[in-house]
Amino acid sequence: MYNKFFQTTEFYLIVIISLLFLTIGSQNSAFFSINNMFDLIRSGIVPGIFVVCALIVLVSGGIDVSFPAIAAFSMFTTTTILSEAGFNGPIIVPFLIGGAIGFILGIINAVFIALFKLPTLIVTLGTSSLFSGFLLTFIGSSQISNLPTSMLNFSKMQILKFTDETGIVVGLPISVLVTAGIVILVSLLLKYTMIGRSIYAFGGDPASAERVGFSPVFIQFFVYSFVGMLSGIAGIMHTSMMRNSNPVDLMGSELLIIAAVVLGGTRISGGHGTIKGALLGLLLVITIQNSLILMGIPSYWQRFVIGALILIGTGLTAVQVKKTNAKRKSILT
Amino acid sequence: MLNIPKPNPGPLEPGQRKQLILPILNKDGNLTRLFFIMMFVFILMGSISPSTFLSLDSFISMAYQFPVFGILSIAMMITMVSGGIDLSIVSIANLTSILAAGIMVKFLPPDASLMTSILIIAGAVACSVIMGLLCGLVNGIAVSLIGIPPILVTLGTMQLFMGIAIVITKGQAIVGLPMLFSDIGNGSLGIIPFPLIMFIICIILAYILLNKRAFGLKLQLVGTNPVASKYSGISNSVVLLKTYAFSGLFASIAGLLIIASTNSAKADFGTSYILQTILVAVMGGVNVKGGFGKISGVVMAVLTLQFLSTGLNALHVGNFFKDFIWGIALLLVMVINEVSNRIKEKKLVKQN
Amino acid sequence: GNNGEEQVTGEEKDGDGKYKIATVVKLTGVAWFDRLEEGIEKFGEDTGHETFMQGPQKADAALQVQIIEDLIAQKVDAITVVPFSAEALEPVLKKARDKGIVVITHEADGMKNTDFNIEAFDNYEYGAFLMDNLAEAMGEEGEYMTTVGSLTTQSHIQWEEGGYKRQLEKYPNMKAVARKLETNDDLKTASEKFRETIKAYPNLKGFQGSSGNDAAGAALAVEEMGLNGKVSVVGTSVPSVSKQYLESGAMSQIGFWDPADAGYVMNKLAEMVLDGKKEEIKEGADLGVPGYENIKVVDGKYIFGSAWVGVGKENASDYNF
Amino acid sequence: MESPLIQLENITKSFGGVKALKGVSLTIQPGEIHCLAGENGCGKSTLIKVMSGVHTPDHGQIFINGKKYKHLSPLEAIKEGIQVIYQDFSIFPNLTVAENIALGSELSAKRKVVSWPNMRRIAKEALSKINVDLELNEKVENLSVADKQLIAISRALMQKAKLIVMDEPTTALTHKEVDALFKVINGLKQDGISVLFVSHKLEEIFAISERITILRNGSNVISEQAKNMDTEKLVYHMTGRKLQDKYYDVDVKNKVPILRTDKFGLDHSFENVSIEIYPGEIVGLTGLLGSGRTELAESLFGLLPATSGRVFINSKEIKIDSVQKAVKEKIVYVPEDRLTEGLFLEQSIERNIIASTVVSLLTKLKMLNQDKINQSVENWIDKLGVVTHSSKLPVKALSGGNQQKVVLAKWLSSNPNILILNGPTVGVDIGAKEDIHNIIKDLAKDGLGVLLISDDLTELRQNCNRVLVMNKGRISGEVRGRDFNQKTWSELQEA
Ligand SMILES: Nc1ncnc2c1ncn2[C@@H]1O[C@H](COP(=O)(O)OP(=O)(O)OP(=O)(O)O)[C@@H](O)[C@H]1O
Ligand SMILES: Nc1ncnc2c1ncn2[C@@H]1O[C@H](COP(=O)(O)OP(=O)(O)OP(=O)(O)O)[C@@H](O)[C@H]1O
Ligand SMILES: [Mg+2]
Ligand SMILES: [Mg+2]
Repeated sequence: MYNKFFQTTEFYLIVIISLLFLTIGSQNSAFFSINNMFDLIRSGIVPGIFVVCALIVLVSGGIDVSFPAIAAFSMFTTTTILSEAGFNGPIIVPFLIGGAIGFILGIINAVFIALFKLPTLIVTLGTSSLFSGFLLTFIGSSQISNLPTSMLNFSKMQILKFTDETGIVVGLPISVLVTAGIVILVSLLLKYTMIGRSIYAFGGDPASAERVGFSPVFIQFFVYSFVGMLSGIAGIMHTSMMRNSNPVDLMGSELLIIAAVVLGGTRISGGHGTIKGALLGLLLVITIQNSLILMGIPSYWQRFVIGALILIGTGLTAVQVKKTNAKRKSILT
Repeated sequence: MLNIPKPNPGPLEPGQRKQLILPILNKDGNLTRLFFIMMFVFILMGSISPSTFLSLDSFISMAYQFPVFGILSIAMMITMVSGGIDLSIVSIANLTSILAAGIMVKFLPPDASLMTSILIIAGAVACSVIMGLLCGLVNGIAVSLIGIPPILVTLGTMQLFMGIAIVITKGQAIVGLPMLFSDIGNGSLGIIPFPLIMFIICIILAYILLNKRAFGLKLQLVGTNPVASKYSGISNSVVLLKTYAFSGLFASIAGLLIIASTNSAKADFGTSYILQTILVAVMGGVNVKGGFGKISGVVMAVLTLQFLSTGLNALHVGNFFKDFIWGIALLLVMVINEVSNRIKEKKLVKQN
Repeated sequence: GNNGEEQVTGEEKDGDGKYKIATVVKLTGVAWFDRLEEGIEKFGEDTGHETFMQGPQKADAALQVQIIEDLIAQKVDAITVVPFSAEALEPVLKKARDKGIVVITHEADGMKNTDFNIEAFDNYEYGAFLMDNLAEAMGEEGEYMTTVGSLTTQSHIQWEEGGYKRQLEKYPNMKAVARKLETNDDLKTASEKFRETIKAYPNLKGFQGSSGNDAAGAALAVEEMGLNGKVSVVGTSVPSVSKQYLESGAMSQIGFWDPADAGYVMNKLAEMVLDGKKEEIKEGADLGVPGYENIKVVDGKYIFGSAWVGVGKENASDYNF
Repeated sequence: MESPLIQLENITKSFGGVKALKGVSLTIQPGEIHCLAGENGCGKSTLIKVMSGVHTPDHGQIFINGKKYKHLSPLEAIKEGIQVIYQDFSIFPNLTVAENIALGSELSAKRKVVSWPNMRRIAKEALSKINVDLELNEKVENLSVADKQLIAISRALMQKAKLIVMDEPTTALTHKEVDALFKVINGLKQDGISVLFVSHKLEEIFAISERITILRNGSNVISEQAKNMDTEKLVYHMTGRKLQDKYYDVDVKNKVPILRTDKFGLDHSFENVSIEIYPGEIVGLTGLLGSGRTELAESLFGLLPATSGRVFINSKEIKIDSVQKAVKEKIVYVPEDRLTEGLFLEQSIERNIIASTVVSLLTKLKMLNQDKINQSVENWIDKLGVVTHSSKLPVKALSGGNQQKVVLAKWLSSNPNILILNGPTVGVDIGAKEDIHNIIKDLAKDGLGVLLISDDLTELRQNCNRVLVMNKGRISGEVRGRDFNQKTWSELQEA
């Protein structure tokens, strides 16, 4: 058990991340300030949920690029409805509506994937184009800034709040608890429930899963609707954190999120992947993105550096995975 | 060397005969369907706004539009046939176009004679094409030798190449290219615009590459079943290296068209093409799992999207509506193919 | 080429003397250009011409080229454009003018293939104007940062450089610690860039943003970090987005020009050219729209208004967009 | 007598062009140990997959406990108490041993949450039934083939079943393990549970079964009480021929070995393998699943470059570090798993045949030379007697035997010197099997060296002049082909 850990992708990621932390920290001590750590977490709140979504789908043997579209659709539609209705009820309502919308859009994905047995990548490519097209054509295209008060208050609530020596108020937005909740919930779901295990089984070997008595259709419907719901919730959190609902937000973040998850040791072939790893992968990506100024990298070079670091990160893990796959218990005795 | 008594095939029942030919029918069936969809879109758009859509001008205008993403789609297609994907094509196109434009602007004196300018332009073109190959090789190495999933590799290089382009240009466009070059780019043979000619050339190239060369065969075999290809003595890594190199090459050709048509080169031109090309390839019947893809299908898909886009522009509908329609079109094509194949197989079992 | 207008002048494409004027913008679905569309529609109503707006769903020059190609094919009488990347449009606009279509551009100073380019103002001067506001808010001293939507957006770069130049000339006690950070016109990114910069430079006192979401993003961070009054934020934005921050004091000034007016003026110019009133467009002319009553004309075709608006706490609620 | 537990009535099932079942019927009584026998590829596994709901038959009827099923689903089959140990194990490589064993029963127990301690308990109990002991938290992908098979067995035994189907459950097991399994089976009988047992090993069949049903070529041949059967009858019904032994002998005196290995080894897989193959020889190689035969073959073919020892080809030392190198030395390999390793199923017969020789079929302009291609393809389709209408058809439309001939054609067209065949006649009908054996012999007569890996006793005895037995990665014995039989095999195995 103990020495096994040293062969996991998680371990290699932790090594890579610590190295990165040390390099940045040595460049700029501010990096290790609580303030900065909190900011890293803050930037991870919404992506954190997306990472969970991408992980679930990848483990089930699929690949989903539609979650940002679903999130944008849910958040903007919800805020439109609510501001039309002059809503000023409790925060739970937008979350429920957003989640519900996401759930329905997820079902649409599931229909094409589970019933028509179409390749997941194509389906989600199609639906994300469809969803965002519909959103911006028929629902609305200009930002909404006068959010319901409950959402504004939600965005203003902070935990672990304190003022540091430079007079900056440091704190974590309350929404971090939602993400944390979802992460814990999904971890438990994946490890301790039958549906969770069946997702792994199905991802590992769909044919065998069916032979053992799992229902592929049910599993896929669950996966895509559940992921849709999570995306919807993520969308609502994004809007309220930004105090403004912009229908073109979030789009285009899908590939980087998937990259982060795969970085975290999740195999595109399905069946393998842990939340722990996925979050580490995300941490790596976010750290890279949010430390370029601290490292004093001029703005013109930043995109280049991001690209290079992604390649290095994925390269290192790929090589490591190759190694572990190569080693196998000996036939010789 | 062998002389074995050849067992006689024995009579086959008609049912079985059909069954044996079925797969072919299917493949073509999908293409035929795509053809009808293309025609449908064309006629639909034509009948909605005949005056604007069905005019020579609008055809010429289309002929200036689709070559660039058409060529990029070919680049995307061949990587998908190999079972991978290339998200970096647009970045490559821009990086190479910046290189070419840079060379022309730097080394071409305004008062240069026709001869010298042609030479320098040729040189610039050569450089950018070589650059395209190199960028592709970078992808190929990362995919085949290091073993990083293509989607991650090309996601990284997409950033990397664009990053380089930004560093070189400080983000600004390179302008002031020799008139000669953009004249070619916007010129036409008779009424056939130059970009369209380039597109046709690329189609022919790609067709030869895919269907007439040993490489093309190997590429499709590797895409179909990399294990079997390994057991057949095909060197998968060499094939993949070439595949991504060619993808880079086509991307750089698209890059040159971009310079010609915009008379400038910029780090972020055409970023919206990436998803479009995947859409085109998939719609054109390229198998995402790899192994299969017909140039004719891709061409039809390119035209279909162009008809849609131009037709919808003529209606002054918002561009978001296009995304919406494209999404629907894509899913529709897939569902129709799937369903009709299922029906065929059902029929078959009954016949037995 | 001038051969263009000769044919066009006075020519009426459709019998009733009404023109078909298309306006192409950088991007649809953002508050800014939605507002611009209002101006275009108003012009349509005032004059009865067929005016409409088109624009890509993603900020990408390639898509703009395609749209204009199609407009040429549709034989519109005039195209007014807000280019995403001016250079990229030169050839296609040349083609339009060769076909006798009138071309008016906006935010494309120095554009070659255009009948007139109209700027609400000189980009460098506008950047300087923002800097003056920032300096005032900062008490003319301290460290500040600047952002641009994307390093490839020329006008943002010009605003930033105009502001930077003004600071060097007039405000020696101010210092730019981080310049031209890319925000991709994204609120979250803008706010994260600000948070990171203030960690790298703890005595940061000012922020000058370019794209519509930069200032709002910074202000959001300022408010969350309880830095109201300690850090001053200025930038281009629309009141509807920035109101809450101007009122809370997280943002001290936003500058902008009313895109509706710009849209109206573009179409107006197109109409004048089509009516053959080209020569009336000269230094000091009045285009009958606030901010453009007394235009400056350079080299005969580059028009500048003085149409920027500064909005602060007090007058934030005067605007409904 | 009491009503049958399960009843299949003239089931037909075809895959593409392969008619796997042509109207097969099978009846199993409660508490009976029923044995299903037949040559490779006669349709046993397919029949099993039909009764477990994996395949829907094209025609025919399924009755379970008197209930008629039109579209039997795996879930329904399980609910009806049918448990299957699939030939391919059908286990989850990405899950732990405990989960693989317990998940199924937890599922049918309608558990919503899974308790890991509970699963480990179940798994431990299941494994102890066949007294084996495995690390329960190990991921199955890291286990040996034998262990994988044991897991598949204990998983099935875990469930409350009325019928347990065992599709070749002993291919990777040692005698000890097999005996343990038989004890369990007899125990099941006592509890009135039926067992359908599939095996190629005749003595196993006679040791355990009460009733024997024999398939040949996808059709019933006979269903008979075991006591009225003997080896001769059995073999006759399976093959359709009297067991008249014809052998293959060659004289290798004063010849140089065409291939010789010296202390050949590959980490974790095999070691110290020193063999030689003379021109004209057909050397058999057998052993349990997971004994390292395939690794040895794949090392000789450059797929898994050896980590120790040396290889001589015509007494010249060669370093085989890549497939390309092996092909250059005219060593070719027909892999074990036709469907995944041998063929490009969706691609045309033509493309499959020219896959490895395409470079020799080009025009001066380096374009594909369609004439040459057609010529070569037709030539080989002819020589090997591939039954097809057109070489443009996807190879998946062919029958198993013809598919195998295509794989052979792919390599023979590169006219090799050393031919390594891994289970060349698995899933091949008798006619085709005969053809393939003849082809191999003719090749050998032309001076090729052949290494023939197989589980098929008769195949080895009748076509090899020598047979090597491999065990746990070492050559554990050698015997003349004509002397190779069940007895010598197990002796050499344990040796
Ligand atoms: N999924 C499939 N696709 C195509 N052909 C198949 C498939 N499954 C089985 N076949 C073919 O059907 C025939 C019967 O196969 P099956 O596995 O039932 O034989 P078997 O009796 O189990 O052989 P063995 O003793 O080797 O297990 C073979 O020719 C095989 O190639
Ligand atoms: N110790 C092991 N751990 C994991 N996988 C193994 C192990 N041994 C064998 N395998 C896998 O199972 C397959 C069968 O094993 P191997 O090839 O050694 O058996 P074999 O002796 O060739 O018998 P057969 O040819 O019937 O499979 C191998 O191809 C290998 O992939
Ligand atoms: Mg079988
Ligand atoms: Mg094997």
